[in-house]
Amino acid sequence: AASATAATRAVAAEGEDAILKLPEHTTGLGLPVVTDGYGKPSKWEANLQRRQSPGLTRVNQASVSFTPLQGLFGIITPSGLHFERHHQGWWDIDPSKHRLMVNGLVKRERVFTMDDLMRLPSVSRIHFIECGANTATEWGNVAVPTVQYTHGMISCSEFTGVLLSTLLEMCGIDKKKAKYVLAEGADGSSMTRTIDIERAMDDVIVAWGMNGEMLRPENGYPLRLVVPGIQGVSWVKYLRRIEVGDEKYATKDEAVHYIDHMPDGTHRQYTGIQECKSVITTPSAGQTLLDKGFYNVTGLAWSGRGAIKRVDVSVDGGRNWRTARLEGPVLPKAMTRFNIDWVWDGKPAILQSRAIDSTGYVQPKINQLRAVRGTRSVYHQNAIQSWLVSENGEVSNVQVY
Amino acid sequence: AASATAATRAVAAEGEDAILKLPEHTTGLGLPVVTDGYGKPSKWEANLQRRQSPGLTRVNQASVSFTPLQGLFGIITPSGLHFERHHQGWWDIDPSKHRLMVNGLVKRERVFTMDDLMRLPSVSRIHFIECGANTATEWGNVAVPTVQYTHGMISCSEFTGVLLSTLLEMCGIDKKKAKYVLAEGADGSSMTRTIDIERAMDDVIVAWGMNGEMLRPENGYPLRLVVPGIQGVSWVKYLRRIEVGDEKYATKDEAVHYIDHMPDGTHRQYTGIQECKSVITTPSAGQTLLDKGFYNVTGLAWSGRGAIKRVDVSVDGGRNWRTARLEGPVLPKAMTRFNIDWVWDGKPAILQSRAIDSTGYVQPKINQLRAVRGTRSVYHQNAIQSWLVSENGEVSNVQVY
Amino acid sequence: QSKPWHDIGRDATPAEVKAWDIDVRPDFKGLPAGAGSVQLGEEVWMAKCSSCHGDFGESNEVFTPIIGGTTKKDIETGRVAALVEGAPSTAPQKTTMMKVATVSTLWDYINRAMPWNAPKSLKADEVYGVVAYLLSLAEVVPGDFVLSDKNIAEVQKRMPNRNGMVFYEPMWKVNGKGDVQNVACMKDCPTEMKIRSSLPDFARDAHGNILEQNRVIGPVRGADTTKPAPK
Amino acid sequence: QSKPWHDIGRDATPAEVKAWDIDVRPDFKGLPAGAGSVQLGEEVWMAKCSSCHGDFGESNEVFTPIIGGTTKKDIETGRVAALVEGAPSTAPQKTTMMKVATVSTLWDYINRAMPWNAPKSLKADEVYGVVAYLLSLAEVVPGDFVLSDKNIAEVQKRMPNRNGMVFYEPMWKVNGKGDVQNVACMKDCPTEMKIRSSLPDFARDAHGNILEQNRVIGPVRGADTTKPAPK
Ligand code: HEC
Ligand code: HEC
Ligand SMILES: [Ca+2]
Ligand SMILES: [Ca+2]
Ligand SMILES: [Ca+2]
Ligand SMILES: [Ca+2]
Ligand SMILES: [Ca+2]
Ligand SMILES: [Ca+2]
Ligand SMILES: [Co+2]
Ligand SMILES: [Co+2]
Repeated sequence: AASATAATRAVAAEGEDAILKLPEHTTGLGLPVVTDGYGKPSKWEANLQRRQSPGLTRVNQASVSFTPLQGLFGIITPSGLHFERHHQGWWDIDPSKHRLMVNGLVKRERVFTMDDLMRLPSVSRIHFIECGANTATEWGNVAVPTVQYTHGMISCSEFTGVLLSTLLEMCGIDKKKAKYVLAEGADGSSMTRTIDIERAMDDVIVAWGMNGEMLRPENGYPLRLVVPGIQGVSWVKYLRRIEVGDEKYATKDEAVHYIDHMPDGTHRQYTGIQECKSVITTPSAGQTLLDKGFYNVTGLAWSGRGAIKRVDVSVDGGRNWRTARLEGPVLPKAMTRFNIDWVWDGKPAILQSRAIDSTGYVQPKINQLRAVRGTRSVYHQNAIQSWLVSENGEVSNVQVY
Repeated sequence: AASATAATRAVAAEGEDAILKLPEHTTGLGLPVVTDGYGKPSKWEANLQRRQSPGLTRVNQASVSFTPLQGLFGIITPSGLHFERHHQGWWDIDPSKHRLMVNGLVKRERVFTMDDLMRLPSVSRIHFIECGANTATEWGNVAVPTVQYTHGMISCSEFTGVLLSTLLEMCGIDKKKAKYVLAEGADGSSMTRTIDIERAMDDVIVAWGMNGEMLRPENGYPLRLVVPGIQGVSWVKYLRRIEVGDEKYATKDEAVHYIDHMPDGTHRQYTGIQECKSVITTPSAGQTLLDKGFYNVTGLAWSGRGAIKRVDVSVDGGRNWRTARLEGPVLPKAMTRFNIDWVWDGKPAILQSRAIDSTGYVQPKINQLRAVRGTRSVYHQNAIQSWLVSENGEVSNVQVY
Repeated sequence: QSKPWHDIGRDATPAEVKAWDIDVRPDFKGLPAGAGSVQLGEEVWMAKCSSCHGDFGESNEVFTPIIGGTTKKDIETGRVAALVEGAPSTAPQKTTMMKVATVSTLWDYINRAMPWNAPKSLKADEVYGVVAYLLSLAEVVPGDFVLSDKNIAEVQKRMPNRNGMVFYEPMWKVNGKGDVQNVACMKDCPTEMKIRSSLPDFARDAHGNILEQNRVIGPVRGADTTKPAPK
Repeated sequence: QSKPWHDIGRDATPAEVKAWDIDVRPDFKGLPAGAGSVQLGEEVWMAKCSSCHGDFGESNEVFTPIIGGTTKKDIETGRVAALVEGAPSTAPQKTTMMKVATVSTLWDYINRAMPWNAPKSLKADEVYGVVAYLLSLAEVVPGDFVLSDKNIAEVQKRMPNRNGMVFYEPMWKVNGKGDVQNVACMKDCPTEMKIRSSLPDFARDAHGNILEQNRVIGPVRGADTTKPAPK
């Protein structure tokens, strides 16, 4: 790394070749417009890919790929790098044949085509989606090498669709009896998840748009449920059906997975909220600082209960904290980018970030989380993350509290 | 179109095959994660491409491609569909060899690598970029068939970079003498544009990030100037140099192009502001309504002078107006999505939108614009756009005032 | 006061609702009539399931094990004792049967999603059968049992972890309050500042060379994890 | 009070600034010393420019014409008369020479960007030459002229459109006020509601079939522009 710096900075007395010898792109003619009718990233960016975590799952169609948070900016996740979680593989469904059915405790059980849905009054909102199992590997000891694998099951996008409440009202929901809705996907797993009726009538979106275009196939094209603040598994992809009911459904992914293993051996069911959390993305584990001196320490914060109010950063393992700058927009149930100045003196340092949301909730330390929930849980690990900067500039994943 | 509706809705007494015969994706196993380490849109979305306007330019490296606004949602433009404007072609520059020089009226003339720049305090902000020539074809008579070609030289993204003011302060700008900066690109055209010092010290960004990842090559990878509210040509791509000076530079693109031809034969120079403007994107020209009845009329509004305060929509050619719903976030110098209910009765209708910005400025009618500026201008056409809905449901581009 | 978009869409036909409304709730609403013996289940299992899950649901190859870790005692108490912190473990890892409290969940899930590569291909009786087979492996039902819509509620009363679930509302409601409290201490905060855990050596390159997973420019580079970690 | 990031980056060397600081301003700051005759310019032009711009800068093939539309009278007044609304046009379209007010602009641009496929390949004297050649085509300088850094300010005084530019500050300053005012009338607003202009028939399919430029689903479809427009 030191040599990389040296290389990019080597300056003869006269000056650098990179300046003195005009590059080809300064003295030639470039490529035409519409070389790509749909463009793609620079070839120099190929290192930033979504990736699997080896050994985490046994088959690739019931697996996860992680977003490379270590190299991202701002709050919008490029759709090409949106994390993936499939239970029975992904599909590129013919949208003209896709249907949404609403059934159950409604006056009229209805069927909607995509044409129908896209005629309805729509909303566009920026929200994060985080897998309930994000950071699961770190419940016990440190297990994985970078923020891509510790925190990369999160993305944030602008979603467009019709409010679920609009559809339920159209179908004549039985306001007395209706207590829950079940959302069901059209893929092989036909993923089902229970959502309480207050939430369903609040800010849940039946979405077709993501970051200005249609959802990507990996993310549920042509239709997915957006359940702001709730773990990703409830954001049912390839959404085909909404049933209005009066009991919770205890589906496989709310009876065998996405349940929290407590020290007394019980499991908490239906714990969908993604509580307030944050992580420093640069510098983060697996990265090497090029030099001593100034760095802009940057990261992401989010809360399933509302907006981010404040983010504090420590460079001494949590002994002392300074409040970071929040980049706008700061939106409810959306990622918020924070930045803070730091001068690295070349000595070991431990970086941490701690988010506070609009309810006043303060992101906990891992020992505080364990004191309540034990160490056998998989889901909902929202502890403060620590990164150790070693003397040689390499950053690594550690637990400090 | 009527037949398309019929086809997607044909229901036998029993029900639709699309529901009764479970599709392959409901009864089979899909594709694995990381099929694409960097994902792409559904194959069903291939119609939405950036496209050239035939006859507009003579060579493809000094040309334009237009964003398909007719099919986009929300405010974020997918980076793959960001409009293109090249003067001497585009390049995929090796970022480790790219340099930014600051020279002129500064204490220290400086050189920055990308490594240097990306260590500095950064900001992330959502802004629109509109080519000064957007909607140029419509100064006189109606000329092009769809909103992609009338208004498609606009995009809106989240940009990340260091404020230009930070760099200028670091170099020790001569606060007394400095009146302007010149921004210069590294491509063959080495595009140069003058920016006044108040603006340079305000919200101009030396940006590397766009929508969470690095800029795309077509948009200036690895570095471009972001000049919020100002026409795209000033957002110099492949940015290699900032010179601080005390006179305007009258570069080719501020002395021969991007000048406003007034009726008295003079040209206004340095008219960079993209004034308040809006357009309905769905339904818009070249689209056909599937049926009578309800539609969500949706579009985009923006202003180079601040935030959008209000958007009104008329369906009777400007005789009567109703105020549309603004989707959040409503940000300064960013696109704002508006939506409004409309029931089409099957009779001819003329749709218009009219934006009002935070300064109180009301988007003008084309005749008002012409009364001041004549008809020979190319740039800065921000008039109210009219779409005619004919009885057969087809929408077309018309001028009505 | 219906909205102008009220009639967009169309009514679903009864056959359509039937085709898609396949969910089965804990109260067995949605469960179709039918029956399947352990023996039928074993046949289906060996033909369509065991290749992935193992003959006895024990395989960890394609997915974590389904069967194992539950005891006769658990069937009595309705609590899987091995789940308690510090309890002696009876299985190498948590199995499906150790966790699942509701037999409806098994029925619903197998019916909608299994076999993994041919979901929704089983007949109702076959689903009853494989559920019976799995329950027999866990000794919840005897080897000659015939599971049906008539007796499934009785079987529910023997599920080893039927009393193992709690509903914790604050993590379900958006306006709930978190169960873990931290305070925003700013100065001289309580921490031992010692490294409690760090990345094990074998994990350094288990995800490939991190150098190649970071940008080639910027304030940092990816660490070359083909070389040893900093001491 | 310098910021902790103050010293990131490095000083530029004089040679580096020289290599990149190529801009030439209207006051000729930045203009290198040198000279080129119309004749030298013609040679360079024929070798390196005419293939795209035509022998006399008149070609409309690769870019709009550079030369044409200016008169002796314009050189006297410094205003190109043909630009005034309603004036008899002297060229098929606006040329570069009709618009450009500052000779520095031509020098700077040709030096930085032309020839299009080999920008920055001309020597300073060659740039002086081709600028002289273009000016001679526009009769701004005689055929035996030698343009140099010494006399270029004099030549500026003969540019046909040198007085044709105005600076309109409200469109340059973010806090300026627009020159066109509308009011937000809401009811019975003044409009004739008649169609003043619509898409010409030949333009209907000039951008291809619009059907194929719209999504295959949604509230609308693309119009099939292989068929005639609605009456
Ligand atoms: C080709 C491989 C394969 C076959 C065949 C297969 N399964 Fe599965 N099974 C899986 C995978 C993979 C999962 C996990 C899916 C997920 O991640 O949601 C699974 C999950 C399950 C589960 C839920 C376990 C849990 O804890 O989540 C049950 C129960 C199950 N299978 C039963 C069956 C039955 C019964 C059959 C046959 C009728 C069967 N499986 C056939 C691969 C298979
Ligand atoms: C291979 C084609 C090609 C060659 C050779 C070429 N040009 Fe050009 N020239 C162009 C194009 C294309 C443009 C427009 C570039 C743009 O859009 O910014 C242009 C623009 C210009 C302009 C600006 C015109 C305006 O109104 O913007 C001038 C002046 C010019 N060229 C002069 C020259 C000179 C002098 C040479 C030779 C030394 C030359 N050109 C060689 C293609 C060419
Ligand atoms: Ca998930
Ligand atoms: Ca432009
Ligand atoms: Ca049901
Ligand atoms: Ca290893
Ligand atoms: Ca200069
Ligand atoms: Ca034609
Ligand atoms: Co899951
Ligand atoms: Co231009």
